[in-house]
Amino acid sequence: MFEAIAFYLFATLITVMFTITVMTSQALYALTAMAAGMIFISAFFFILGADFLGAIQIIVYTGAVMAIYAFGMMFFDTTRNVIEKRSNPRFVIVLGAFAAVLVVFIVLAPIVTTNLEAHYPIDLAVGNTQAIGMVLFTKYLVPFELAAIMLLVAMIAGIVLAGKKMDKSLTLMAEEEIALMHASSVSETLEEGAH
Amino acid sequence: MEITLTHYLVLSTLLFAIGLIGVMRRKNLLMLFFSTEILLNAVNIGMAAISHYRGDYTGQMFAFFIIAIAASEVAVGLGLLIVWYKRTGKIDLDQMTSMRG
Amino acid sequence: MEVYLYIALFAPLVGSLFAALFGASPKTVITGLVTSGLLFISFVSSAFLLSYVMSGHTVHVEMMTWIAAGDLYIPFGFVVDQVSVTMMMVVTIVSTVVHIYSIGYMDHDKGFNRFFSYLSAFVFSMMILVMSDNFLGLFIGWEGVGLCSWLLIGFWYHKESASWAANEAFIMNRIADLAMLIGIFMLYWNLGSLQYDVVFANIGTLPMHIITWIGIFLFIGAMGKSAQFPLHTWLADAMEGPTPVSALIHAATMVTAGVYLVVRANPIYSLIPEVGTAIASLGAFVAMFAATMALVNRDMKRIIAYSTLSQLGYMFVAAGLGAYWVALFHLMAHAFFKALLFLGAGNVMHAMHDELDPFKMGGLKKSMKWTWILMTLASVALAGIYPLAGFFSKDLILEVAFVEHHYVLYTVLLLTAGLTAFYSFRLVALIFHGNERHLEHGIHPHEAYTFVLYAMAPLAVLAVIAGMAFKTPYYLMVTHLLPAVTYHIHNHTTFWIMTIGTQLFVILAIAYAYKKYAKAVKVDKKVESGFFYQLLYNQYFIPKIYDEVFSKPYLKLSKLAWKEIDLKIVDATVDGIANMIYQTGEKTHTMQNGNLSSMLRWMVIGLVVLLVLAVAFTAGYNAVNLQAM
Amino acid sequence: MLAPISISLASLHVTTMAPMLIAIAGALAILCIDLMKEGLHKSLYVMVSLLFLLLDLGAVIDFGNIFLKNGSVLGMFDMMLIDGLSILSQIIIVAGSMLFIPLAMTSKRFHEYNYPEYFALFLFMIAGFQFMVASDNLILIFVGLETASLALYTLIALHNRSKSFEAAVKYFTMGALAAGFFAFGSMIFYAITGSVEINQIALALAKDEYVNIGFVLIAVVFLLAAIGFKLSMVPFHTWTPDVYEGSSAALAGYMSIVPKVAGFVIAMRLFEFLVHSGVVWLQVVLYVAVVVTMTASNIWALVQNDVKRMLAYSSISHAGFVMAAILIGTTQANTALFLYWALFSFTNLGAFSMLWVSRQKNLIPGQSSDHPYEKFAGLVKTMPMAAVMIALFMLSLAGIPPFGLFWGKIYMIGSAVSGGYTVLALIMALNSAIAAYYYLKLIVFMFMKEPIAEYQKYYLMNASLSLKTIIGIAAIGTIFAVFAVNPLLKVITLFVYNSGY
Amino acid sequence: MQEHILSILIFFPALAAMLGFVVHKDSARAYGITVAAIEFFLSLWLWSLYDPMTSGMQFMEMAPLVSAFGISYLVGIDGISLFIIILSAFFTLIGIASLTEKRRVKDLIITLLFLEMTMIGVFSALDAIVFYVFWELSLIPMLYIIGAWGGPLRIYASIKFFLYTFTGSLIMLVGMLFMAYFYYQATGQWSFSLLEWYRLILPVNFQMWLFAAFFFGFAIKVPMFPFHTWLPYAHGQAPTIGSVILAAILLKMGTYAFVRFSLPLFPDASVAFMFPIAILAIVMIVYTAMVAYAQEDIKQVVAYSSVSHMGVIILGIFAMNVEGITGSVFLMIAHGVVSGALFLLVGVIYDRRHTKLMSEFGGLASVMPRYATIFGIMMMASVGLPLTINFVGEFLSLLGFYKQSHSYTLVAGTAIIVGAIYMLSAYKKAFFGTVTKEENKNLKDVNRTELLGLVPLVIVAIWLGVYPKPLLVPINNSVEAIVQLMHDKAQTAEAKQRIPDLAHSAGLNSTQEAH
Repeated sequence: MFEAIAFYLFATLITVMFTITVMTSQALYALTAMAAGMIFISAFFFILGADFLGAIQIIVYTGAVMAIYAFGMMFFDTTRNVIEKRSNPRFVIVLGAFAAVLVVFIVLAPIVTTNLEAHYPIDLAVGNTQAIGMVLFTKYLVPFELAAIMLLVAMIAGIVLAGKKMDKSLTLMAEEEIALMHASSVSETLEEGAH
Repeated sequence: MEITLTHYLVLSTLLFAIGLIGVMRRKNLLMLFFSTEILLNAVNIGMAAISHYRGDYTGQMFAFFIIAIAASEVAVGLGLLIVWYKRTGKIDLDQMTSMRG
Repeated sequence: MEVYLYIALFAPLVGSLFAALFGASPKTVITGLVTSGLLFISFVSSAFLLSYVMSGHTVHVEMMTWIAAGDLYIPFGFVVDQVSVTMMMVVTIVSTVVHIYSIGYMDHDKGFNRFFSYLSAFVFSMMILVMSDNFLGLFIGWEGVGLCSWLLIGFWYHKESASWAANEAFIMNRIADLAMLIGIFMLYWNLGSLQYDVVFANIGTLPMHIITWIGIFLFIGAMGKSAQFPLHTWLADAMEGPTPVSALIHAATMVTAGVYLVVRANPIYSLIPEVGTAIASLGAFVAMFAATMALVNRDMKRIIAYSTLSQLGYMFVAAGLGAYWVALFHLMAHAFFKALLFLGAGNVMHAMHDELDPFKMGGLKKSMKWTWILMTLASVALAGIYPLAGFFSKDLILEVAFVEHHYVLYTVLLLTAGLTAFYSFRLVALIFHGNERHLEHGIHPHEAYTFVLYAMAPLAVLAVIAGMAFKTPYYLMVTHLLPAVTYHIHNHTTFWIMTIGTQLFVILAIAYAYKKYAKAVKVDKKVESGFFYQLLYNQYFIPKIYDEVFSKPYLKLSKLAWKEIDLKIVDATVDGIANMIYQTGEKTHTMQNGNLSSMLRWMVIGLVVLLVLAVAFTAGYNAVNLQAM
Repeated sequence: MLAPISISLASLHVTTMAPMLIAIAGALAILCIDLMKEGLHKSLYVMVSLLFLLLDLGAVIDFGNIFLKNGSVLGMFDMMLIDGLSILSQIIIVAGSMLFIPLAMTSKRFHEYNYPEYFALFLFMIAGFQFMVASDNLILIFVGLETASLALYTLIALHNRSKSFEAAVKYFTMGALAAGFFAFGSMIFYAITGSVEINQIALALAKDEYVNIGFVLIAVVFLLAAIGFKLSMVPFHTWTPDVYEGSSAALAGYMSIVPKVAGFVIAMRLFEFLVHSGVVWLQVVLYVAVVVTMTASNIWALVQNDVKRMLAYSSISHAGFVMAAILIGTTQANTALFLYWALFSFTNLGAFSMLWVSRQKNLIPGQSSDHPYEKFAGLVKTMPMAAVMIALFMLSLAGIPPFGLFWGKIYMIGSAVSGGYTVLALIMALNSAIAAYYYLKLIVFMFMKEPIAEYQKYYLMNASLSLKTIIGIAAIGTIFAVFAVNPLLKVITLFVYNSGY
Repeated sequence: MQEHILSILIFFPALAAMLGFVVHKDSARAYGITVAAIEFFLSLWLWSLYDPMTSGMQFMEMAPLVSAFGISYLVGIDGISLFIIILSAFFTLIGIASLTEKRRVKDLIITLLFLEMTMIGVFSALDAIVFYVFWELSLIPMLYIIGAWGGPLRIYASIKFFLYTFTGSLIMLVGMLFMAYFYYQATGQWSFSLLEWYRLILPVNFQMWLFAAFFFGFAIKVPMFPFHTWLPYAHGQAPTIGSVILAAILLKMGTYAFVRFSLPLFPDASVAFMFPIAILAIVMIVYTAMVAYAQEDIKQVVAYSSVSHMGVIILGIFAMNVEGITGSVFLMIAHGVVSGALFLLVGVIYDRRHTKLMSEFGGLASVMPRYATIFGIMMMASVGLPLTINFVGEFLSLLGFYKQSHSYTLVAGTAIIVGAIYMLSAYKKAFFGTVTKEENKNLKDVNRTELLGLVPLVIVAIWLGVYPKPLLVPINNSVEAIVQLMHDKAQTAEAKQRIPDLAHSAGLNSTQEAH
């Protein structure tokens, strides 16, 4: 009984929060609504017994991702309300709703399946985090390492793209200007070296 | 009454649909990235629910990696946005149509 | 004997090539002399062959294979038998005379050498036509003479009418050649070969309807070449060419090729008598038809051309009725005196500075005494007065018609004989008797060169003696090959009444012609504007009908075909398809408008479309399963 | 407490990851070099990455021999699957990259090449693609896909031109949406089969005799959308022309080859077992998708007046052409796919590098885009050699006989015919007729029009020795393909057949 | 050396063209002539080595190309392809010898030599794909010739020519792949070699589809009636040398392919399609003759006349008997010689007056007598006068088809009439009448280089008209082999009856050998 209430409570909360993020014209409201939504999702994880995942959700998603978005918002000074010229808005909503209805129509049917044995059975004796650790570092070791590489790639991309070096584009400058620029920069380093 | 896997799948589909509407509706790129976040979160819920009802950790693993992917995506996305913002001063979608036809 | 055959055949070709060498350069008499000499050599060797063939032998030689594909085997084979040797004699005699004549006639013409080269080429193709031993060899000659007649009619190509007439002649002949070709195809596919001996040997084995069709097709081919009724208009226009050409080609040799074909293919036609009678009746009709047109014509050469047409009608009547040797005999005789008549007319034309209308000249008897004698001699022979050749050949045809109980044909031929006499002497009377109308136009006639007159002499002699002298030896020789049928009326009295009757009728016609035209002649408008006069003068309006019904619509249709069908329909469809593809590109191209949100929308639309398909499929699938359970 | 796990290292076949690790090690090496010494010339980084790629290729070829001896190898807790498909695609990926990287040695200086990070990201991207193709597990495929894509977005953006940013942002956003679809699709599969390994999924579905067909179709729809985006299938192709025009010509050429071959391998792994087990729906949808992609992109290419955009549409059309192999599903079709792609990579890379050679930094007045047709007008008069080269690549793309792509085309149409898809074969043939028009248009401009003065000095501006060698290699690959076709065919058939396709 | 003569013949011009890049611009034409002359003598040597009595393939060469897919470089010639190869070599020599083009002569020579390679390649290829490769390759040089040296509308004409034929050949390619697949199903391994395909007997309905597929490719190339609209544009815009080669050789690829592919591979379908194609052929003959009659431009008259002649060739091919097919093969060569000469002649007057409108000429016979005579001879040959080359071909083709149907041949026979009409009226407009235009007054007559091209053609036109035996015997023997093959392969009764069985009529046949 408990569980049903919790489910419906959180479900409605999440849907409302996300609709706000999507519908509002205020950037700030969108951000905060989404953060709240994230928190309720982590609540779901706890309900479903995926404690480690819930924690990760809070730390990574709400913590890191939302923080970056906040910085982004400040940087793009979109604090004032975002005016957007909508082209045929109703079509978009109708299309989204129609897609939802279609998928729900299929998903409603109960899944009839015989093979129920789980490859990595959850046994409640062992703590969720420990079990996840076990599975993560045996079966899913390769994706884990690759995820690390991916994060490294993302980091490099972030740094390189946002870096100051991108301001003067060599692609657009003619050859002479580049040569000129290099000559001046070499002299600067010399001066620094000299001081 | 008893919450079954279908409930969660329906919820996940709904959230996915909201995310889709967001993606299609938004003209501001930042807001658009929010919607992509919603998409991935919707899938996370579904994954967690299936792993719970199936009693199998793979779902949680998938959710875990999706979070990792979402994080790196945000990084690259914002990086691109910053460069675009420095270059044009606006992050509105409709300015970005120099290439067409 | 083979060497003579080759000399007879290739002498004209050598002459033509020799003259062609000088084609572009101005007049050099040598070409005329050399070609005439070579033709004379060809005549001499033909005479040798004649003597050899008189004794019943034939010369058959095969030079080399021409076409050999599948079961078809056609050699360049030549045969000299009784029929071909007569034709060779006729051709060589007349062409030698005409060559010598044209040295005189063409001496002021810039294209002198070119003329002789074409003329000798013509004789060469005529020799091939006559001497070849298979139908396709005949066809080579057939088209060869067609080509040379095109060259010669259009000799003075700067004249629009000449080049038009040349084209008309060639195309008209080609129409008939198609029928001939179809006949040849039928022969090949039914008998397996085109050699004369093979064909005539087992023509009988074929079913009757095939033989009739072969006969008809071959006759249509002959009709085209001999300008019989539907395909006759080109002969009148062919008079645009120089007169020696008309004399040689359009009187003596080419036009008779049709008769030669029917005579050569006599085994075929003897099997199908009803086709024969059809040919005969057509011949008779053409005889009458041409004679009527000649009555009123005001162009000297056209009158003679119509008379040739009429005499050809006579020959076809004879051939149609099965009297092949009579047809050939008349062909020979006619060739001599008709060529003579034409050459005479040539002399008059030269004297009158190319003036052709007899009404604009007269009383030339005084200044051109010899030409007058020769032309009168020819006209008398043509009319068929007793001692001369005409009587023996033309009246014989009348007898044939009488004996074969074709009384209708007989009466028509009798009437035509009268008309022939009338118009030929109308011509002679107008030109040589009566007052000298040409003086008003300031023309002073003079007689032709003497050697030209000497050249015409042999024809005159032949025109006289051909009838009596040649008849029996010719009959004995030719019946080796052709069916030997003699025609004589049994009871004596009708024979005499008939011959005397025709003679009297003809003399009466001559007298009436003299009476009407010998004295001063006045052109009374009333007669000329009469319906019959106009009808005859415009050749029954047939050329106009052909022009309106065939050539103009054909041109209009081709313009339509090109402009409308080719450009507008066929071409347009092709470009239309290409353009349609390009246009679809242009229109659907706007989907790519570069706006990111529209791109995203397209992705979601794609997704939704697939979802709709999936849901529809599953719904259908489940429904089917429910029933199945 | 869980029982400690003792697994012998040998059984893990760690070596299966060798090629990818070499690439990653290369990337890290480049980063460290940059760390130690700033401002080194790009040629160093090009050569270093070339060396590492060479090692990588050697490792992959070594795995090829192992595979031929004892079949596909499952490594790292059955996560890595090294079978015929993965080896072939890895060879194409690494070889393609080796052909691409020297194109960085341009005579003119471009922004992205004075970043060592560019080459590091490049190698990471290659590792990402290799992981993508070398695994049977949807999670690893997804992570590999994302790593590679993120690196690719940055490579595009580093060209530092407003068009490049626009292209990168568009590619990124649509990529994010496609990632969403991929995740959702794999979630549905996980829901009905309880596993994310493709062969497990196949087994589970077979055991259930596709009873919950609805779920299967939904999962297929979402995955088709995701992979369709990667292969630029028609409704999901809208990014391709803008991204190709935005990025540098060399990278555009690279993008038309390597990501697509990875996409094809995933598509083959995912959809072939469904097509074989008779999911008629998928056959119909794929049939329509193939026909629409081919014809629509051909028709749009007709109306282009920029050569680069035309080549973008033509690569969509070629991708559509090759997608038919998945639909047909026979071994011959799959072999045709790889043969076609090997030949296509030579020709397309050659064509794009010819554009790269004629890259001009600033447009002359009145020039509508980077490479308008007018730029190549009358080229035979000014630079006959360049004109012959471009004509050679254009003719090969159009499928004119002796050149490379013709053999790929006939083998592909042949497999369509043998697979019983006669109408499809006809449509494929007619499409190359439509395609011939716009390839011909460029040849006509080059050979039959008068040269326009202003463009003349821009031609071969960007040419340098290494660029010319790459074009030379591509040209040799296109001209003498006829001799390579037979051995290639034998090897590919062997690989594809042994890996059960 | 002898067994590789075909490969030498094919690849020698290509190699020479490659080396041609080095030759200096001014002496390019001389280089072209020497290479073409060597090639021509090689082809004559080939003719001398060829043994006319055997009917099978000679000088066969086989080298595996893509053995996994059954494609091999298989070349060989028999009576049918021998003479067209010699004609190609002959016409390239004649073309280059009488070249009066001034602009970019070196590129033109190189393209022509490449074109020669493709032409000889097409006629000697026995492997379907190798045939297709050369078939496609021949389009590129011709595209470049029409496109670069052509008239005002050259680009439209060249693109239309290229795309039209390319689409047709693609459909043919699908047909070939189908054929290979049936062969694979029947025998278990892939092969594109034509001789293997000859042994394959297909069910009739497959034959129908394949025949249709091949028909598209060939019909566009011939060009047959509905697909002929590219020809007037191509000829209208092509330079003289382009028109000559296009008319003389490239059009023959279509008809040659009918004899080499459609007939022996699908005998029943060919018989079934015989009458519809005969109707198309008759339309080709009569309709294009009428269109030719309505033309104002003399080059278009000759262009449409070649479509009309191709109609007769198609009729001969579908006569399905030895006479008909031999006639059509001979007519291919005859038409090559005649139309090639006519286009050269049109080129002569075009070089002088730079216009092709007949209204511009008039009375040329008096101004240029030698030109008028040569044009007259060639015109008479084109109209099919006996003792000229065309007559032998036309006569045999019509004779052959007469066996299949009398009425069709009667209508088709009008070819000789309508042919005469448009040809003679064109000749009259151009040559007869008085010289009205001022420019025509002092036109120079045919000069030496032009004669160098024309005189050999006139000699050949008359020599082969009088003595066609050296050509007819080899063609006849090879055609007999094909007809016998068709008869044995035929399944339907109608096909058995229409295609004559030469075996039992050997009696009649042997007599012919005796001569």
